[in-house]
Amino acid sequence: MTHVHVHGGGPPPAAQEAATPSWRLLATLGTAGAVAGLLVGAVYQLTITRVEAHRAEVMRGAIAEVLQEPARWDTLYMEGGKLVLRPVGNPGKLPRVFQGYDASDRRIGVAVLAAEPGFTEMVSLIFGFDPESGRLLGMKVLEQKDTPGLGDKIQKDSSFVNQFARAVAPLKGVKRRTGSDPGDVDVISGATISSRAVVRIINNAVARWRPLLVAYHGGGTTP
Amino acid sequence: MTAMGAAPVPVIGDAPQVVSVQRGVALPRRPEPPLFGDFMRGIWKENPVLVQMLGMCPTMAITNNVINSLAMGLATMFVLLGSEFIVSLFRHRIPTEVRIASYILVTATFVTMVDLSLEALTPGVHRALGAFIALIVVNCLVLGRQESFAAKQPVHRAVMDALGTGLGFTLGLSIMGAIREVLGNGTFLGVQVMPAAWEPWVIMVLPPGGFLTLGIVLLTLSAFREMRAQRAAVRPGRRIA
Amino acid sequence: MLEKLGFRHGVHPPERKELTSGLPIRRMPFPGEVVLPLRQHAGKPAVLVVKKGDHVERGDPVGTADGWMSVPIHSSAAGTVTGVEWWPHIDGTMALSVRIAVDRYALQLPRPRLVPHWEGLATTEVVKAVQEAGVVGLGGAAFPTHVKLVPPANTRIETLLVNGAECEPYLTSDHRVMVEYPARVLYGVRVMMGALGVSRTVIGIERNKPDAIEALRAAIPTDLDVSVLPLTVKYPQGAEKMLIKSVTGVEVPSGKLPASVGVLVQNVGSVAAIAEVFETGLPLIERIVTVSGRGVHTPANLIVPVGTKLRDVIEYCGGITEDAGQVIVGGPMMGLAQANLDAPVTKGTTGIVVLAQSEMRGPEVYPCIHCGRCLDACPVFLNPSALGEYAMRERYEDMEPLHLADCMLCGSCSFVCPSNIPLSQLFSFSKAGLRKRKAAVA
Amino acid sequence: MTTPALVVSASPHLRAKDTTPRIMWTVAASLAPIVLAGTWFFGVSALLVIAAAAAGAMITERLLGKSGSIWDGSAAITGVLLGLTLPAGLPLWMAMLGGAFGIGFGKMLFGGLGQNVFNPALIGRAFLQASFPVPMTTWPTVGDAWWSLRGDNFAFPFTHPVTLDGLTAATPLGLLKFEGQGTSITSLLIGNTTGSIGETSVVLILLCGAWLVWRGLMNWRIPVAIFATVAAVSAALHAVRPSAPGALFMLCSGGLALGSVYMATDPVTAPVTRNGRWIFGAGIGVLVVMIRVWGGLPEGVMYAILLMNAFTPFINKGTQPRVFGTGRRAPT
Amino acid sequence: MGDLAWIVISSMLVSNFTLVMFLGLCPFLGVTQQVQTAFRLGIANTFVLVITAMSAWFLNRYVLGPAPFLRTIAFIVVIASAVQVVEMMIRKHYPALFRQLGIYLPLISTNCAILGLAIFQSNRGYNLIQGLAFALGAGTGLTLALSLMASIRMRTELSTVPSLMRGMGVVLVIASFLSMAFMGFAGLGAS
Amino acid sequence: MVLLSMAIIGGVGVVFASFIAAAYMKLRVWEDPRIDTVAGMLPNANCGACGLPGCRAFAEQTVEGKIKPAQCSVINAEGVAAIAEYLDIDAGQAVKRVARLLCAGGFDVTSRPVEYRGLRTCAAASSVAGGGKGCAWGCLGLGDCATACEFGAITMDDAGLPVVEPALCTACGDCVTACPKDLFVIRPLEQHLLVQCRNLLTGDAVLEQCEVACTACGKCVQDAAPGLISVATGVAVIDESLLSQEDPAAIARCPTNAIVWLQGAQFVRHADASRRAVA
Ligand SMILES: Cc1cc2nc3c(=O)[nH]c(=O)nc-3n(C[C@H](O)[C@H](O)[C@H](O)COP(=O)(O)O)c2cc1C
Ligand SMILES: Cc1cc2nc3c(=O)[nH]c(=O)nc-3n(C[C@H](O)[C@H](O)[C@H](O)COP(=O)(O)O)c2cc1C
Ligand SMILES: Cc1cc2nc3c(=O)[nH]c(=O)nc-3n(C[C@H](O)[C@H](O)[C@H](O)COP(=O)(O)O)c2cc1C
Ligand SMILES: Cc1cc2nc3c(=O)[nH]c(=O)nc-3n(C[C@H](O)[C@H](O)[C@H](O)CO)c2cc1C
Ligand code: SF4
Ligand code: SF4
Ligand code: SF4
Ligand code: SF4
Ligand code: FES
Repeated sequence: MTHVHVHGGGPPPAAQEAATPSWRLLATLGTAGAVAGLLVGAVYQLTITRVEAHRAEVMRGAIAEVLQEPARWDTLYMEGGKLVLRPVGNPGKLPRVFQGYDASDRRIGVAVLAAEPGFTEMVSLIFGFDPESGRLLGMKVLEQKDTPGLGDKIQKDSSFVNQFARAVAPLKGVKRRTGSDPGDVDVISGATISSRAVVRIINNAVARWRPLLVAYHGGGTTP
Repeated sequence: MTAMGAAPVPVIGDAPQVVSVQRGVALPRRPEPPLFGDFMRGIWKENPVLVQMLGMCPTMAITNNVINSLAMGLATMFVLLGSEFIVSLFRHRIPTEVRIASYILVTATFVTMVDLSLEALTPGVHRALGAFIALIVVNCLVLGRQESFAAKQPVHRAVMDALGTGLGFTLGLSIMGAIREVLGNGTFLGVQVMPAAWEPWVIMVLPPGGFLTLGIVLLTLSAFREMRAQRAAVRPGRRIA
Repeated sequence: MLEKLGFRHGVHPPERKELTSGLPIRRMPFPGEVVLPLRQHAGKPAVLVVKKGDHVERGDPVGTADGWMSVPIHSSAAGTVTGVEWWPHIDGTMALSVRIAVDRYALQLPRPRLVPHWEGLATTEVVKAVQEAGVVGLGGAAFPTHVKLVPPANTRIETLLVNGAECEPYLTSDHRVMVEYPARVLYGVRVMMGALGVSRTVIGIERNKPDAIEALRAAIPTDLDVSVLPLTVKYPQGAEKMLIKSVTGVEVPSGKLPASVGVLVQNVGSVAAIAEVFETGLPLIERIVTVSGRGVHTPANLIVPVGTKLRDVIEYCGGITEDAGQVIVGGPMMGLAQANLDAPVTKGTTGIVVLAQSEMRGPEVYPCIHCGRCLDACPVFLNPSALGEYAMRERYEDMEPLHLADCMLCGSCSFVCPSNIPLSQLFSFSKAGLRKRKAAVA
Repeated sequence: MTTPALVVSASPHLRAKDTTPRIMWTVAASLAPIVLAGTWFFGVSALLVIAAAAAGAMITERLLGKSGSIWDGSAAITGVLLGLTLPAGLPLWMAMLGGAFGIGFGKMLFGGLGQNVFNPALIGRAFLQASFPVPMTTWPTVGDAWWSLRGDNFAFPFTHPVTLDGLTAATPLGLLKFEGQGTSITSLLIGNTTGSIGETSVVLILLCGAWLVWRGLMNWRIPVAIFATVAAVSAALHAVRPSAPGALFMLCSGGLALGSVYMATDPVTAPVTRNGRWIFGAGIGVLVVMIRVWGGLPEGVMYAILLMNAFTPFINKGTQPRVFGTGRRAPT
Repeated sequence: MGDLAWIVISSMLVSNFTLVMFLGLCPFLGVTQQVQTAFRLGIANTFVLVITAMSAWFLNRYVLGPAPFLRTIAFIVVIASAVQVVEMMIRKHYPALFRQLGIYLPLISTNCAILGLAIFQSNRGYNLIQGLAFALGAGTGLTLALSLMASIRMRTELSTVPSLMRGMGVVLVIASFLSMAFMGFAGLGAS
Repeated sequence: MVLLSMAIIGGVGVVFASFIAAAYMKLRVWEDPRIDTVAGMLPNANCGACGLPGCRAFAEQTVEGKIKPAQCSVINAEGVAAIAEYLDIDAGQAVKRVARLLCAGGFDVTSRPVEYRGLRTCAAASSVAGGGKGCAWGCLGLGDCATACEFGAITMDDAGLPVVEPALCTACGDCVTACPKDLFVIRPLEQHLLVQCRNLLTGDAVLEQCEVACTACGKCVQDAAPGLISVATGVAVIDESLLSQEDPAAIARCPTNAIVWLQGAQFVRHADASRRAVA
């Protein structure tokens, strides 16, 4: 199978070759590992700022888009079954939403991250909505692997995406919207399934977060 | 055979050495090939994609456009270069028992470095290539070259080999990428090259299209080779009266 | 017996027996020369006992049995040995043969001989008499009959099955024997039953021969347990294993002999030949041959001296027609096409069929379309489609686990194959190829 | 006597009447009523699409096949069947490309007649479906006069077709899956429902199939197995969850009839053994219900058949007949 | 439970590792001449996938918390070493099993499917049970794809195609058709 | 961060190195690594011409010194030298043997009285009335042997006879098995005398079938060393035990060129040429 190169074949081992002493194995892998760690760690240090900046920028852009350009936002964490602004534990692992405010510091809505299966793989998206009225503010698909040319229209087809800036949850995906039900969303023909997946993801997320948000605002104070 | 030591690298495809064996010309003891030969071999005669069929996963997965193909090709080339260099440099120091583990460690280090750098420099491309950057570690091509070449050759030859193989890989990926992007999207490097009314062949950017494209490329190549061989010699075989 | 009588699968080729089924058996005059191959039977060829220039009487041995699995060959006519030569054989090879110039003025009476009275003989002596008379199976395979009369150790024959199926198209020699010599057949049955010590005999006859069924039924003696069983008209009803399945409902295990299920199958012609041994004392030197087919002018059922060249037989039947394309020895399903009409009639020759060009299979072969018809035709339930694909690529080793050995080359599969694939031909040389490869490895 | 020019060949020297080309052309001819019905429902467009697919298939067979292989009739079946699985409004260039792909890659690459693993017509269709998903799921309505054209048959090769939205409709299965609407069984049986050209009149397809079975040219086990499994599985599902479609609707809708009768029975790509054919049919039945009920796509007959085609070599090995005189099956 | 079922179905059929996700293609194209070999390879692969799922979960949970960027390195070194040790164990204690499966282990200890599984599993934050379901589904899917490919190749071996068509080109076209057929599973369980 | 990652990867490395080390100590199964190397240097044709079940078995025996590298009949001289050098052993010697055809009856010199219709392979044709060739022993010319030869050593010439290229023939014997007429034999390349006929007919009878058949006239018997050749069976047979006495004179008077004096390949423009080469 492998192309054996005869050159450099080395002298034939006389008999059963003595095993390499174990300290050499340990030393080799240990040193190699340490050097590798050094290199990777260094590169990580060098790149991390840019990477994080970029990630933050992407997230910022997405939140800004789906909340229709808020002036600022807070991050709310879910801890112990309710939303808090400042969690007790490590915030890194807690689910979160982003509460947006306009220039005059009025709440304009929350941005929520959600992911569920689409046509083939997970579709993850972010959308903004007003917890009180249930009205959507915007939606952006962050990641999807559905068929290019079909399913990826949920990300690229602006007439589809724009519907999520006015519809009112709970949503319903329909073909060729006729009535004026505020929950109706026109699905993309040829990508009904992906479109409906978006609708379903949003509905589920709204159902999950809305009571929490209402409770938070009802009980908490608005600065 | 050490347990993992001789992890056989599956050499598949119409491996040319089989043919030479069949003709009884067994393993010629070549004279040291010139450095240039080390370089050229990987580009055409032993092209990883088109001839040796190694590193098939990225070849299929990320070649739905040219940019990704180029990026993946170059990233792999960098990893090859770095790891062949290191492996060749330390080839007498690494105990056989941990040979593969060490090789992998070296490769993984370079891959992670590339991964991080790509993410910092071109986040878009990094996103498109997704997990397949990390998967360069297990690209059979890299391990194969380390095992069968770098582990036995001096540094300067290993470097030339890495460059040639890397370039060959990039070439193969780009050919696939070009075909798939032009037919499947009507664009080349993102620029529309087909007329506006062109109906894209979506299949080309889907999984079946990956297999199909390489299949067609290989069939074309072997048809070409067949034609040349036929012209060159009267083939032995059955004469149907 | 709860199981349905009959065997599964099989095919229905056109019968075309009407050409000769009504024609009485006639004796063909002696030809100018007879050629007697020393190899006419399964087993070892006979050992030559004459030399050039010898004079032989009709019925004199020209070769003697070479051991148990062999029988002697007798001259079928009085004349002079003109040579012992390699001569074309009906199986397409060359065989060492004794050429005898027939004495044109001889009376062709056999030498007077002792007719053994079988009832006084021990079984071994009956067997010896049968072997010395050179009797072999006349159903086609020419297996030495005396061997069958001695069942293998620890098996017991309970039923004698007389094979009057004659399922091959065109052939009517067995049919005519049953219609014209029912008493002789039953005398043969009596001898065999005595020698084997069996109490029951079944004569299986396809339903398309009602006159034969009638004739035999009428002739059955009261003191013997003999019955005549009409069988479905279906090819290969006459094949040993199929016949046994049809009559007894039992499948002979793969790779085993009929004796393992207590049955012995003998063709009606062979039974009649045994009878003749004990009636006239004559060895097997002539046999009944159907000459038929659209390519021959006057079809006939003939008594032909063994060793008569095909050319002479056909010529006696008016010669072949303009559009004749193929001369086949045996029936059209399993018979062998002849390249050289100098080949002689042997003991196993059941018929000579001359096909017109219009009846022949076309040469065009299509690839297997996996229609499955061959699977539904194969009486031993093989998968000829798969076997054929392996055979085409000469992968004989892969055919063994698919039971290549069980194929009896009946040709049912080739008959039905819409793609005209010569499946049974493939299997016949695959068997040979496999044997050879195994020998080469060993 | 002069020796004539004799021919020697292997026994048996006789053969049965049916030949491969004869089988193929009879099957092709039996498709005529279905083609005509398609034309009646979808206008000449249907005829044009079928002709284009057949032309694509036959030209490719002529170019790549052994000389004369076009006359064995199998390419004609492939072309016509492919045409029958397409929407009537499809651009002709696509239909032709599908035929060419099906024969070129689906058949000739494997060595031509008899050697292909996948059903060439369905390979052609799967290729088109994956390449041009929107035109391939744009179904023209039934009902216009038979001489009218649908869709954009004459789109210039390799360009977008122009679709007029008002003249399209959803198939019964699409309606059910995406809209939750049913369709009457009578319409399904008669065939005046939207869909691909040949997936309309169930009754006609069954009649044509029955004729072929009666002539002994088609295997009946496969369609029977498919129908039985689909009916059983969907009835069971319906019983458990009444919102799932009932057995009758499942049987009469979509390409099940055409697929079971004409495509699953393609002898080349179906198992050769009797038991294998039952298993093959049952597998298709289960997959069809699975894809239709739980899958993303409204219809799964094509994929079910292709998947079972892939399993065919396996099934063949696993279902070797029991050899005469042996208690058990031959091992693979 | 429904969640686990979806993970299994999805990784086995909908997102079949080989035919849809393009992972582990080298063995898929290289070691599918014989059904038996392919099947055994698939089983061995599944076995390694299970080891991988466990190792990845362990590393994510206990080692890599502070430095997730070390995933690739840590995964691959641990998986490779673990497989090597397991291989030696099997070789010593179950020589019969080794002859059937073990010889494939070095071949696959470092293929894309293995590392791919570890990475996807981490990206999706699967817990141990989910990870194991993922590994089993993916392994079954791989075995299925390998065996199907091998059985089809064994059939095409018998065909009388011109020599031009005997190379890897045809194998890739078959792979393409298989992949097309698997598109039928798209969206399974999602709607 | 850098230190942390050094610690993690270094730690992982050390931990698993110790696993591997421990495993090696407990579990190692030793096998001479040279076997692998030698197996890699062999042609891996697995033809069996060496008499062993395959190339790996040959490698094992070579390393153990039971067999010499040169006894592989496929590998070329360079390969033999390479293995010998690698193992530092003697390369050994092997008598070069090749396949020889015992028939010279091409289409041009034989009769074909009837047409054979069917599969174009020798195996198939020979199962039907001898394949339609006049001579029942002779070569059918449908090339089963050429197909069987994995080394491409056999080409069918214009007369429909298989020509073996000695340089490519490895004496594997596949053609011997493949030929349904048993026309191939494996002979030392340096055996020059060969009777290219197996037809047992004699005299004029054989000439009707083939112009180059052995008529068993016995002239070669007289011209050769006593006992070397005999024609008792109807065809000339060479006694291989007396081969040291072979001499080109034996073929001088053969009326049909059935016996030839070979140097290299057979059928070098047919018998005349080899005769000329001798003269
Ligand atoms: C190759 C292929 C890819 C597909 N990809 C998607 C997809 O990404 N998203 C989707 O919703 N449907 C996809 N579909 C499903 C079909 O287009 C489906 O018919 C459609 O979603 C529903 O049709 P309609 O919207 O025209 O009623 C795909 C179908 C095929 C054949
Ligand atoms: C090797 C061999 C041994 C046989 N031995 C016996 C035997 O001992 N007893 C017997 O009754 N038949 C024996 N037979 C005969 C067969 O059962 C069968 O009758 C004979 O082969 C003719 O079969 P056919 O004409 O169906 O082809 C033997 C056959 C063969 C080939
Ligand atoms: C396919 C096939 C068909 C046969 N048909 C007949 C037949 O029709 N009549 C017959 O007597 N023997 C037939 N035989 C031969 C029988 O199998 C069996 O050998 C014979 O009856 C034994 O009797 P025998 O030894 O007297 O010939 C056939 C054999 C085969 C393989
Ligand atoms: C009953 C029957 C059904 C057939 N069905 C198909 C089919 O669905 N698709 C197709 O391409 N060819 C079909 N054919 C034709 C032929 O078998 C097919 O082209 C082969 O797959 C070509 O090798 C059919 C033939 C018959 C006899
Ligand atoms: S020839 Fe053999 S395979 Fe064909 S039907 Fe007869 S027994 Fe079966
Ligand atoms: S009958 Fe002929 S075409 Fe049909 S399956 Fe059998 S071999 Fe194939
Ligand atoms: S030597 Fe034998 S195998 Fe070769 S062509 Fe002649 S008959 Fe055929
Ligand atoms: S098949 Fe015959 S000619 Fe070819 S290498 Fe083997 S022995 Fe020589
Ligand atoms: S398995 Fe080889 S690159 Fe993925």
